[in-house]
Amino acid sequence: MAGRRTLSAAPVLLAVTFGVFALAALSPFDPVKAYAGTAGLTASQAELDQLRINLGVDRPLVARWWDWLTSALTGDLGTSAVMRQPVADVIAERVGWSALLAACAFTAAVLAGTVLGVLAARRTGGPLDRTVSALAYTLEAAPAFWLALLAIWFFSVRLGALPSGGLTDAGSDTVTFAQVASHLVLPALVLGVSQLPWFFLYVRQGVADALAEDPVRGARARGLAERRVLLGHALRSGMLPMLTLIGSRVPELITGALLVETVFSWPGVAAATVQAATSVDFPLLAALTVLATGAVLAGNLLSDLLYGLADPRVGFDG
Amino acid sequence: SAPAGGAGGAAGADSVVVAAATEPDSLSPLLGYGKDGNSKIFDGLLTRDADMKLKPALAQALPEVSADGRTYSFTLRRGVKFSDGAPFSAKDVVFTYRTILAAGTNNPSKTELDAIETVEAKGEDTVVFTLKYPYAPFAERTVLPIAPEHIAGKQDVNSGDFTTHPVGTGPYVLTGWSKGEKLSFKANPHHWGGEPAVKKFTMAVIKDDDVRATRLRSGELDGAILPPNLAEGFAKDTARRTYAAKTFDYRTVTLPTHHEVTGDLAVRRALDIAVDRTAMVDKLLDGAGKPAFGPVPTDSPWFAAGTERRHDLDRARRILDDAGWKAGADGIRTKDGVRASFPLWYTSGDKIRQDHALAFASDAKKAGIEVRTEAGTWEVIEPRMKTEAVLAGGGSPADPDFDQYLLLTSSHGGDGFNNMAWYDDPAVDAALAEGRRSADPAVRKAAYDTVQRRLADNPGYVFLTHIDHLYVVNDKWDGLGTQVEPHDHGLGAGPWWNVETWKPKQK
Amino acid sequence: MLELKDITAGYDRRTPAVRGAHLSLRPGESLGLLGPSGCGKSTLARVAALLHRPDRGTVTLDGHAVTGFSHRAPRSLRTAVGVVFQQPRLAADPRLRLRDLVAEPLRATGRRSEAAARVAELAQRVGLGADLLARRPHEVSDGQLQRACLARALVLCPRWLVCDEMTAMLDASTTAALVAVVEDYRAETGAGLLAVGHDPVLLERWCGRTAHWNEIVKDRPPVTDRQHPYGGHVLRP
Amino acid sequence: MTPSPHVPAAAGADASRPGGVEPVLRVEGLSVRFRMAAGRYVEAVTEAAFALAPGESLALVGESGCGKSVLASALLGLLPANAETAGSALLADGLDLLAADERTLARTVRGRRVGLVPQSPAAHLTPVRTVRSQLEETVRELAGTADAGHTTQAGPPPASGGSDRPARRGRRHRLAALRAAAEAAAGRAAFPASHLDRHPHELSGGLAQRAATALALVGDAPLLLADEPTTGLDRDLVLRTADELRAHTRADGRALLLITHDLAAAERIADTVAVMYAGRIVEIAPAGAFFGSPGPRHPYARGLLDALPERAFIPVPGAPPELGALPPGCAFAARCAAADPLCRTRRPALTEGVACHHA
Amino acid sequence: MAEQVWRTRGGARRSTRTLRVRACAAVMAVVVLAVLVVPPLAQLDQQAVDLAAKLQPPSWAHPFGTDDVGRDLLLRCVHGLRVSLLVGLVAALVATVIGTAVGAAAGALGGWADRIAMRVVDTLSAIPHLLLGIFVVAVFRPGLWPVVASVAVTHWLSTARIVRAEVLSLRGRPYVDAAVSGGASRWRVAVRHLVPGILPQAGLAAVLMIPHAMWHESALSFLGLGLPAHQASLGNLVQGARGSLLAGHWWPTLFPGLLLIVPTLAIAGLAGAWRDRLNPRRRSELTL
Ligand SMILES: Nc1ncnc2c1ncn2[C@@H]1O[C@H](COP(=O)(O)OP(=O)(O)OP(=O)(O)O)[C@@H](O)[C@H]1O
Ligand SMILES: Nc1ncnc2c1ncn2[C@@H]1O[C@H](COP(=O)(O)OP(=O)(O)OP(=O)(O)O)[C@@H](O)[C@H]1O
Ligand SMILES: [Mg+2]
Ligand SMILES: [Mg+2]
Repeated sequence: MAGRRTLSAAPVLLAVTFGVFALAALSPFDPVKAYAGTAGLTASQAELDQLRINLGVDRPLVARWWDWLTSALTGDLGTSAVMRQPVADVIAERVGWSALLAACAFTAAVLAGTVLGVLAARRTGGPLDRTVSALAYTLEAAPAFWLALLAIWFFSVRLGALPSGGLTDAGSDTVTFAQVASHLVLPALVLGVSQLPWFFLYVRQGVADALAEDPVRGARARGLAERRVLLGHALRSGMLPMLTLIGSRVPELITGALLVETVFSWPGVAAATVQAATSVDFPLLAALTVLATGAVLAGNLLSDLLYGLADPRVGFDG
Repeated sequence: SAPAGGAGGAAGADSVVVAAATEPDSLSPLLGYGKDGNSKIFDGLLTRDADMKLKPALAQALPEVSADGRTYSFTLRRGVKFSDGAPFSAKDVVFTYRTILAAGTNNPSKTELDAIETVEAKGEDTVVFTLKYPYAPFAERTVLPIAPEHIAGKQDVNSGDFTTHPVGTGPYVLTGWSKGEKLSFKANPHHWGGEPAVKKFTMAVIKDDDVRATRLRSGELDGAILPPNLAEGFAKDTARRTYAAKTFDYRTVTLPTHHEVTGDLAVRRALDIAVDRTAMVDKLLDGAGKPAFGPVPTDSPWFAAGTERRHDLDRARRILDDAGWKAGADGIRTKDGVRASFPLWYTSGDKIRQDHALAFASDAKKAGIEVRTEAGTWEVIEPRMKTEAVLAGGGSPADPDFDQYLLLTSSHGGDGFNNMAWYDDPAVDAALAEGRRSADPAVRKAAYDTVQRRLADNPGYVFLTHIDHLYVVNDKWDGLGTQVEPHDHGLGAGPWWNVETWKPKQK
Repeated sequence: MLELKDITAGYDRRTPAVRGAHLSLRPGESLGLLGPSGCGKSTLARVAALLHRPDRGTVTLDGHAVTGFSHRAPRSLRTAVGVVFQQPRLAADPRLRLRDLVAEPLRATGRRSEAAARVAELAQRVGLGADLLARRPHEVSDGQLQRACLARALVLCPRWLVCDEMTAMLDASTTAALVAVVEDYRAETGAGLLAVGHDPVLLERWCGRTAHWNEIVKDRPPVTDRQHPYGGHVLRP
Repeated sequence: MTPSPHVPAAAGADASRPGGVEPVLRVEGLSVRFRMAAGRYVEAVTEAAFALAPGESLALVGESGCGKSVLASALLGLLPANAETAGSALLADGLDLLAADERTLARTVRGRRVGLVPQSPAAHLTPVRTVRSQLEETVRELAGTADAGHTTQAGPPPASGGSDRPARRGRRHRLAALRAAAEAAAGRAAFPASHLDRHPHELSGGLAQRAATALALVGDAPLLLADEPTTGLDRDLVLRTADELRAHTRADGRALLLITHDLAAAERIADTVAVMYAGRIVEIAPAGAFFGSPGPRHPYARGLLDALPERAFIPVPGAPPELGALPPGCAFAARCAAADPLCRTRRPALTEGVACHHA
Repeated sequence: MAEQVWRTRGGARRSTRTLRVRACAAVMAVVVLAVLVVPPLAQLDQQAVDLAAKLQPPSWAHPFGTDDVGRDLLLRCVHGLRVSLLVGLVAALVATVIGTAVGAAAGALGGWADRIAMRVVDTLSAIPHLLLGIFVVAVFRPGLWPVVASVAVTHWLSTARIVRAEVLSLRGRPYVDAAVSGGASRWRVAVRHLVPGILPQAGLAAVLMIPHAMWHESALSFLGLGLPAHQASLGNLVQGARGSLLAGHWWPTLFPGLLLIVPTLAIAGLAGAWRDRLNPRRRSELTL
């Protein structure tokens, strides 16, 4: 299955990159305006037209896409107009930091969601369940922005315990492990917490449903300890939707990362996505989308594989 | 209620960490970085002092201007070196200006150098600019930073490494730029003006106002720009000082002459006095600003005294009544079947403009004119600017010509974002031409006075406020102050415009 | 005619559960199929009910060869065979009330209007009270559920019936009662019956004709009786 | 039908055993009802009473839907939340199964002191795990009892020692022992080792049945509730399972409550037979007497035996009453040839092992 | 006969459950009533700026206080709730219906249909949501319906995947065979036997989507793609109040925030009760 899926990634990538070019071309944003920034407000029309030619955005959509594609295949990803830098450099500098943040946050969300979900499902309607469920819906209603502010206020201002932004202390130039680790905590926490509700509620739902089924009755009758019944039986059959979520929440993770990276001045690639999108920076946008596509496809493949392992009744193909 | 130790700062007194809301797109002067001076990494031929007076920098002295006002000669300072050790010379100046003007260079502010016809080096240390037409404020443009030809000349201007790893003659050297996070500088020990006392300077990039305020409070930052309501929170903090920079940064409502309501002179005059500018300054800006009656702020020497307009709702109503605008059942006036109603656009995501637009609409309603606020991106607004009102902003302190010429001359009507209202007044056109041609300060002053008076009688725009920029900085250094700031305030604005001359406070 | 010829079927190709089975049944005829547990009876029953595609061999139903069906046999043929599955707990949709469970095939084939009357009639036949009809599968006993499953199998008046250990979880009296229901139905409609089971006495009495697994599976060594009264428990090739 | 051998010592049916050993289970007045919508009740079990002596096997027979499985579930506290119970079910040490809290039941009773072979075994296995993993898990969980008869368990690995090698070896050893124990348990129920790595949905009906039996036998509980343990099995396997259960019961004075419709199996195993009808125990008799002569005394029980294919193969006429609306008199009256007005108005009590006005 | 003492297991929660469901229903009723009745009745202008009454704490004249340009927050909250509920409910509904339909179809049909549907889902989820949102809004024009469309278009994807995976697991169950044998078409199998099985999962996604859509709307309007920022919607109100909160004014945040959360919790409570009823076992355990 993995092999076939890798093959089918090619048409998806083609479609996605073309889609991005097309959407960007149709979007109301003007790359020239974005490039010029405030200076554009005083520039003359002739000036802007010249800029349009220089940036190459006057050419037809398909031609631009084709050029991008052919040169990307030879390893040249083009130059980012907003970053004034080769796209390859932009990505090389940033993607690692984003991956680190997203991976930490995601792992935390999945683990915490599972643990809390099982605990809540154990006694649905109990105090723990009520509290955490209400919290989960509240979190889903609270933009990551608010969470970030709250976290900064509490952990940095109130407790003074954690740095509130950046990759390292603002005044320090060297990137050390300890520095990055302590700066990672808050953004990862906020991003993780913002992803938590889905995992928590799906695990809760799945486990609670499984607890009412015959297999759990059977497991209980055998004299298994409550913990085993919960983890080995109820969770094992109730976590299937959650496994799907692992793949399908990747786009949301990216969207969340985008906000969190901005608030915490985290020099990752997600923050560049908004900029690339609103300023219609074709090469950067396309490259970022390819990255995102990779992440999404990998996530979905992973969750399909996990699902297939977790539920032998499912015959996935393709 | 700042916690103890909040003003601790990031490190000792020779290190400064400040936060800005925006980040330069590029650090290459060739693409527009630092064009208004104070670029830290670079120097211009000239620079400005605290009073916005020009003074020599890479040039030895102010330029010699020919009698016809079309030739400017600069003699360069000797012995200046770029931070990589290479000497600075006239060819770098020529390279910089020529590259900017080249068609292939993606520098969106080329227009500002439109007057230049040629720029030539005369020997090692003289540069001569020849202009297409006499242009009095030209010297103000030469604060533009000079790039090294031996580095920038070898690369692609638009995307070369130089755009992110610049080398200049300035007081600081860039040590790191982590986009979206921060820019770090260290003092340039070989700077021609002497080595700065602040050895390390970091500019953190924090887009969100609230986050900036919170991080300032947490003690990670030494200073930050803040909106008035957040700066207020630091007012009682003894370890920090708030600096309010005077600005030319105005907010105005364009009244397009091509709209059937705003094109009516009576409506324009009524609106101009129906708005309560003082209330806006007090409430929207928490007092950090001044009422605006034109692009020139009331405390500028260029301001034409006596052009202030009082808030006078009754008179506004009378003007409308006299002009035949009669109030209807819902309180909105009509004239010849035309309802006194027009849309007002502001750029989405900009809270200050949003508030100004709402306040303007509410004032207008009291006079019987309905203003429908709408939000959009510039892309949405631009095609509508000819007939629909926009809440615009601008302001450039160096010379009155910078703002007013593009904003008010009829020939720029509809040219990009210049003269959005298609303002067309022959007297103003003539005065503006005079102002940029003449080198005589008295003549220029008279010309700009004329412009401001005409604006009072025939308002094409309703100027609302000039906005002070507020900065909160740890009180650890001497030598802080602010310049008069433009609308677009980047790295070079704020109390740290002259961080190179700061000295740690003696305890 | 229901004819299975040389059927090889299973769940993975290397070790089929059924190998080379032959079986034929004329209309009105009944056959009891006996065989050790796990030998493949249910699999064969599923093949006969056109629910499982054999890897090899042909199924002929009323003259239609239905081997070539790509995914699923055509509806008219599927509904010609009524099936009672071995495990009623798994074969009943947990969300349907017994009433709907029985009526479902009628609704699925667009005979919604007859549903109420037909369900009432069948419930009466298999002995399900109104109270039970309103419950869901987990609220009734296994035996009661099996009665509902029998009613469901009969509801479309199939020409063929496949009963896979229909009476395994029923007491003697209910067994006798349900067998009588099936036999009455067969007497009315002349349907053919394939009954799978373990109880030779019962099958003998029910069907008259019984076949042992060994007799219908031709191409492998006959299942020898186990070395010990109950020694090797499952028959593997 | 061949008469089956009996162990005379265990063939006592009365709950009151003078001076005898404490019964393994003593059930008194056990009733279960389900609360349904609109405040109605389904009375699944009514005032069941019986006792199980050590070494005794009691076969509970009765028409489908008469409450046998519900009775078993009630003893293990596995009823759904809308069920209500009354009466008592005391284990030998006096623990009341009906009153015990979930914690006690889960930690000390289920699997350990009372085992259950559920009806519909395939539905009671966790679908996403292999039979082996569920079996090994059960063995591990109930290790204390499971190891008794089987392989030795590796002692705790030496705590000291610089490298983790001994620890790892110990673990491997333990895993091997676990595997062996699981396979042995499977063997007891004739579950083929080759099918251990299958998932429940890949099992035939009979295989699933054997898996469930294997799982229930792991704990070697003093009381085993076997709900139809022989469905889906061929004759050989029925006999084998019956013998295994009987041996299991006889050894160490365990007790067996066998719920079955398979009268042949019941005859082979049981010392006592209890007949249930519409939620009540209507007859309780020694197996020899029940299956041989004089035969059953309750008309329903007689009808049940007559319905066997070996005999008349005629069902008891009529349909069982709905448990939601039981008649005031004898529940069987409507189907009984000998019923008279008394039967319809007064409910016969269970006296001398039978609840019938005419017996 | 001795008085019988009936014992139950875990039935004690019944009464508080009903209470909770009733409370949730009551909250929703009040909210819906407020949203439907108040704006047309109160002919007040929610945009009326009164700079003199800037940032006043809650009082009788302004029960929720005023915002930083002196607009009455109660009025704005009610208007905002109206907009946000509309966006949240409609977007969640549309996204869930599309997601369920596509997921169920892909899972039930399998084969090429499944593969193609899933690659389409992959493609759409890989394109940045923002860009898709921008596109939808651009094709129409900033306004309420484009926002709803843009949220719905970008949010059905995970529902589709969840539903498909569940369907794949369900379609191998023996009762599906039984249905097939009873003459059910694929469509009928999907609608009658598979979809009811995945409704709880889909319903959960729908509930989670409601608050998410509400603030997604405000993110779009921040970029100039949604409703104009001065137009009241709960998201806009909460976003706009951030600065005031740091400056010590709690009311502009608190009230819209509560209005965002309380209805969400009420809907979640009702949906939870509904999901319990979907599960046949829990349903009979909870017979009211
Ligand atoms: N959850 C429930 N809710 C309502 N009634 C139930 C429930 N479970 C069982 N019943 C009813 O209780 C009665 C007894 O059921 P039980 O499962 O004990 O029957 P049984 O004797 O085991 O029958 P079988 O031989 O068919 O397994 C049946 O009439 C059944 O309909
Ligand atoms: N879904 C499945 N996947 C894989 N193997 C299966 C599946 N279903 C059944 N089997 C295996 O196929 C073989 C035959 O099973 P089948 O159910 O046909 O037996 P059976 O004769 O009906 O047995 P029983 O009498 O025990 O019901 C068994 O070994 C069983 O484990
Ligand atoms: Mg079978
Ligand atoms: Mg039963």
